[in-house]
Amino acid sequence: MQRVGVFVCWCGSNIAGTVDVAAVAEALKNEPGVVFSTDYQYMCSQAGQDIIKNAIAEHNLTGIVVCSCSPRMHEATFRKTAAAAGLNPYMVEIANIREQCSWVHKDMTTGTEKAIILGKAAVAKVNLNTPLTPGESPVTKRALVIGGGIAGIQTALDIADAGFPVDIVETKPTIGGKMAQLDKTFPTLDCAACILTPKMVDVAQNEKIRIFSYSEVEEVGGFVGNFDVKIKKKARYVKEDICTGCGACVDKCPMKKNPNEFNLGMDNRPAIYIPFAQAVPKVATIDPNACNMLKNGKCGLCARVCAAGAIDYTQKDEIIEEKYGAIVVATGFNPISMEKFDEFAYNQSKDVITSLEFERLTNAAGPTAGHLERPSDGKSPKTIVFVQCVGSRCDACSEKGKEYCSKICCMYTAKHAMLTRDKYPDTDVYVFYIDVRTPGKNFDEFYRRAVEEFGVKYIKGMVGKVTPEGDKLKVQASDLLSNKQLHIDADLVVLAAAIEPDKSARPLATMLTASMDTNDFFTEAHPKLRPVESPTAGVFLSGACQGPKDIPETVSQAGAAASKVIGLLAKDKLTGNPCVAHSNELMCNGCSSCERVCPYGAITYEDKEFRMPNRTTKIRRVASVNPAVCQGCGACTVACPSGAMDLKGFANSQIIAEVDAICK
Amino acid sequence: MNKNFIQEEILRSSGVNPKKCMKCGKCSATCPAYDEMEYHPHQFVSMVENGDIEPLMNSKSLYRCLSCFACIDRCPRSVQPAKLVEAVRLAVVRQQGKNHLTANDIPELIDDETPQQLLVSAFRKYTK
Amino acid sequence: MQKITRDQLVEKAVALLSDGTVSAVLGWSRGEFDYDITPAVFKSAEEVKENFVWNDFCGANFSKYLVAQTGKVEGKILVFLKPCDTYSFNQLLTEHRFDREKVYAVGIPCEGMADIAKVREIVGDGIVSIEDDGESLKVSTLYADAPVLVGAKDVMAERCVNCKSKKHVAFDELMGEDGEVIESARFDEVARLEAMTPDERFLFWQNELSRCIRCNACRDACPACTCEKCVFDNPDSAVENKAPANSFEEKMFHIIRAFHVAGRCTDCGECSRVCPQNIPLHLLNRKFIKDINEFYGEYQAGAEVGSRAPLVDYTTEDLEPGEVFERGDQDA
Amino acid sequence: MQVKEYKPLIVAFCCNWCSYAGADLAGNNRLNYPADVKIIRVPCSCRVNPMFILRAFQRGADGVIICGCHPGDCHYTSGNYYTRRRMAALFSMLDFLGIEKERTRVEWVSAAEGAKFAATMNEFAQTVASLGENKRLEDLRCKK
Repeated sequence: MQRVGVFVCWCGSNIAGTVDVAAVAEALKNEPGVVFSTDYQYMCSQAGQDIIKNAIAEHNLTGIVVCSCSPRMHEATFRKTAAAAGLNPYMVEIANIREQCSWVHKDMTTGTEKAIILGKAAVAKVNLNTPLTPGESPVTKRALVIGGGIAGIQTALDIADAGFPVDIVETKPTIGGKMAQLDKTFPTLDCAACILTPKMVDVAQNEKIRIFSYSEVEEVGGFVGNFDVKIKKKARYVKEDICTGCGACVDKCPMKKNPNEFNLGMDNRPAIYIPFAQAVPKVATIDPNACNMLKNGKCGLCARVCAAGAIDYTQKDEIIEEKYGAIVVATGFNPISMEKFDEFAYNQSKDVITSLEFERLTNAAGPTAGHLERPSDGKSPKTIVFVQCVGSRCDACSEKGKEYCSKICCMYTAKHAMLTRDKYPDTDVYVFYIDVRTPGKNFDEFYRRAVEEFGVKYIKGMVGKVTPEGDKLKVQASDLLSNKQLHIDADLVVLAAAIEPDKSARPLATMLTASMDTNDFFTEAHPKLRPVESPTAGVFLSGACQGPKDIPETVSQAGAAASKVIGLLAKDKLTGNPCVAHSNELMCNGCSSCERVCPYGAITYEDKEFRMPNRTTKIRRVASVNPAVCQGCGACTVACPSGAMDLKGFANSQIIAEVDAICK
Repeated sequence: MNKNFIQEEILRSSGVNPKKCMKCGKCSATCPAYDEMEYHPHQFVSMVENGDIEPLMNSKSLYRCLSCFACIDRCPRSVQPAKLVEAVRLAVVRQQGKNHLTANDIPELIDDETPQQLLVSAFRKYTK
Repeated sequence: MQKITRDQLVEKAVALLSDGTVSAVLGWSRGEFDYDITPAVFKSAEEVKENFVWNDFCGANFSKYLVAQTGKVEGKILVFLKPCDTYSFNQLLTEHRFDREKVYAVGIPCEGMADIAKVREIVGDGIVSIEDDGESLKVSTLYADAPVLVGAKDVMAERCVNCKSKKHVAFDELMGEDGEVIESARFDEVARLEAMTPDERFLFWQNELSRCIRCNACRDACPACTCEKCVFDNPDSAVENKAPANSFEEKMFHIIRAFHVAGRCTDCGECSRVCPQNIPLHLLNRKFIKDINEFYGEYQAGAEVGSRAPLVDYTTEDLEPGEVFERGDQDA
Repeated sequence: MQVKEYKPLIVAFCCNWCSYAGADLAGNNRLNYPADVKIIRVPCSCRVNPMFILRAFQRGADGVIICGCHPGDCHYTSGNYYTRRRMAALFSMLDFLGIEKERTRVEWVSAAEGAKFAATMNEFAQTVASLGENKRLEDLRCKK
């Protein structure tokens, strides 16, 4: 028989406001096994934990029940408390009387009654708990970073700096991501390339870091500390190790008219290309959809001009298999499509552009060499209208846009407006805003400068319609503060498009078994306390894949993710979750039902000799579970007809005891 | 009739939740009849939200709205200002306390081209 | 009325025993009466010649006995399998329940077995002997002056009337001709029940299941119920119960039993054959089979070795549990 | 004499990763649902053995609901797919035995769907309450 201690938490008034905590403690005193029962204001506080520790020692408790907040909140805390007092941490059960009782019920009587029942269920369960010891598994001391933008770069550099090897997988031919496309960065107006490209070079030169560019993650198996990953290295038809990046092939390629992805299709590139001058790796890539040699077998010019002999038209996709201890997701974001926003005439006029396109237009390495020219006719615009919140902050049922604030638009729009006024003072710049959100160091000051020093016209209101007329764009908008409808003849309209997670994120999340929210952003293990970890052990989040972020935030999250990875890789062994399945050999039929439902391949079979009546023996096939691989879902326990397979910590008898306690 | 009652009635008959409005003014920006209106679409929303309905009911703005539904189409928050305008119009009609039309008035008003659907909806709208 | 005769089977068994192919024979022997035939293991030709029985009451499915017997016998064991038994045989192989190498399986044709309950309905109680004269059974009772002739077709067991297959899906040797899989009307009764109102169904099952005496015969005869230890016998399972205490527990027992064999049940009908209370237990299994066929595509357990049972499988497009009933509504 | 108001007893099995978190979120957002709903935490909806469900009914539960991650979002990748098949088969069987089909339900509730959790529980509790006491599956010894 267990000696159970019950600890009822008030959680200030959070619980005590709706639940008569003293009555709960009193009622549970009479439950089987309970030898001690008390209540306290804050069980999770040091003083509260001391009450638990003392009671364990004083009453020789073998199991404890804490009636408090959700186990998702403080189960780990109380397990540690128990361990500190010499009690096996798995002898702790939590009755969730806050989130699932006091917070959802208003009436004291009902709340108290339910809390007592939940407490009884937890007592019934803890009576059947057994001490559990976690298994151990080795850690592969290598990290994988998926995505080679500033988030991935920073994470990789930080991990490598601690001495662990890192691989970066990037789908594009070069690392650098969105930041490489930017011109200047707010609020300091550093040139993006000036601060990013040295980091890219660091990555290339760091011997701990391998870059798999033009590659994708194909398959992920294994578990924390021991991921098995298959990476598909797409054929770039250029031998990466031989190509010197001289660019002779790029100059000679006759297939010149292909939209240049790096400049968002605002100019063209040849079939063989290097995305930009500072690309890492600086290696040419052949676009198989554009190359005449690959399509029709005619041409071969690049192979002839390549002095290094790096061109290889026969190259095939290659699968690389590697083991990793930790995986960092840094898949980043993209602006949403403007297809559905007819009112802004994005599809009708070349002079309606997104902010990222504007970024390329003003970038010295961009299609116009940094001269602000209209895409339609190359004239310099005299009136520019910036529209904020295009597709952000939409209603949940809106099919056009996103419900969330994209976070970066206010600041980059201020930056664009300011830089335009700075370089072209004769230009009229209007910014239509709903709210200007500038929480960040020096952010509001920056915005105020745009208005006060640079004379950007900020207008509270939204643009309703943009109509191309002749070479002008008729912009119809409202000015809410002066209660007027405005009609502006603009030369250029710049839309601050909402951002969304990269399309590759969803399939990747499935491979990683990492969870996502409805917007396809990766969810963090805890929104406040574990913001850079995915709930899936060993998977970490860096940058905009977790939510909209600017560069400073991305870099700090990248560093945080790296430090979490380092913390993991620094361990030689991982202690696993002891709540794993195990098979009772005496009852196992060896029927393979469990093996078929196991998502992790944790179950294997062996022939074992069993003693039978009359001194005979019998060899039977029985299941055995690898506790390091088992994640404890319990699918096998239901597939098992004989009930030989059970789950530690959530045993059949424990759950049935809970059912019985609740239904009593 | 008390003010709250009218407000509730308008919210109910329009099915609009003005609290969803984030005051971006895109409805007014998009409105082709803006200059004709005393109260603009975004004001409609905020005035209904505040229960400030009396001035709306007395305003000519009501009948300047073309019901083109551009504001409904473009509202990022799915607030549907035009439906509010419609609901205020209806409130005015109902407050007049009598039927706007009787069945006998109809024959001389219609021509052969009038779709039946229009008659039915007019009846719904203009009778108690 | 069986096409194959006892003499042929005995001859085969004796031959295989004598040439050392097998060291034991799993066969039928006479019980208390002519109609309660008992499975038996024969170790010698003499035993076979003396005690081996083959008649219309040899319904027992021997595949399950292989689980225990293959471990007890040196060398191979001969088993006679009727077509429906071969499905259970395969299913047990799928589940690695016995060593195929230790079995010599002889497929034998089956013309359908008799149901003693149906015989009793005609002749009444007190049956002392039953003789098979080809087309009919000659039944002598304590109370009748002369034996009564009963048409073999008239007393055929339900599972044989609705026979699903005359084809053997597993054997080492086949005696007589192999048949075909039959488009049977075996789901008609399930469909009839489905068409009832829930109240009617509840009454039907209340009436049937309340007769259960928890003798566990269904479980003990079932070739899918081969667990080393049944959950209902296991005190650690928390659902242990050996005797029906009230109307719920037998329901729980039968639902769980049917669920445990769902997707694995070959519909051999042994549960209903052995039930002393004549509860149509096979209907529960057939309900699962019918549902699984309709929800996830046709599946016959035991049709091939190694197939993946539907309940340990999935597709991402499966119907939702709530849609199960919408489908029913559309049918109605 | 005061007539005792009939309160249904509902057992909700919630998977740890999505639905239990969804229930927590409902709590965080103070979304009310009847206290008749008692939640049992399981690692995954696929841990729910039909025996648990029948046991609950036996002991006097009036409704049993199983909540898991949305198909495709299972923390264990495929657990809820098995749940879906098992429960489809089991619920159909219970219906076949004449047990009110409204007493059992599977609902997918993500960690972000606190509102859906509360709404589901409100609606399910109401449905079960309208059926009245569970007479068809209960063990009469266990009823007070």
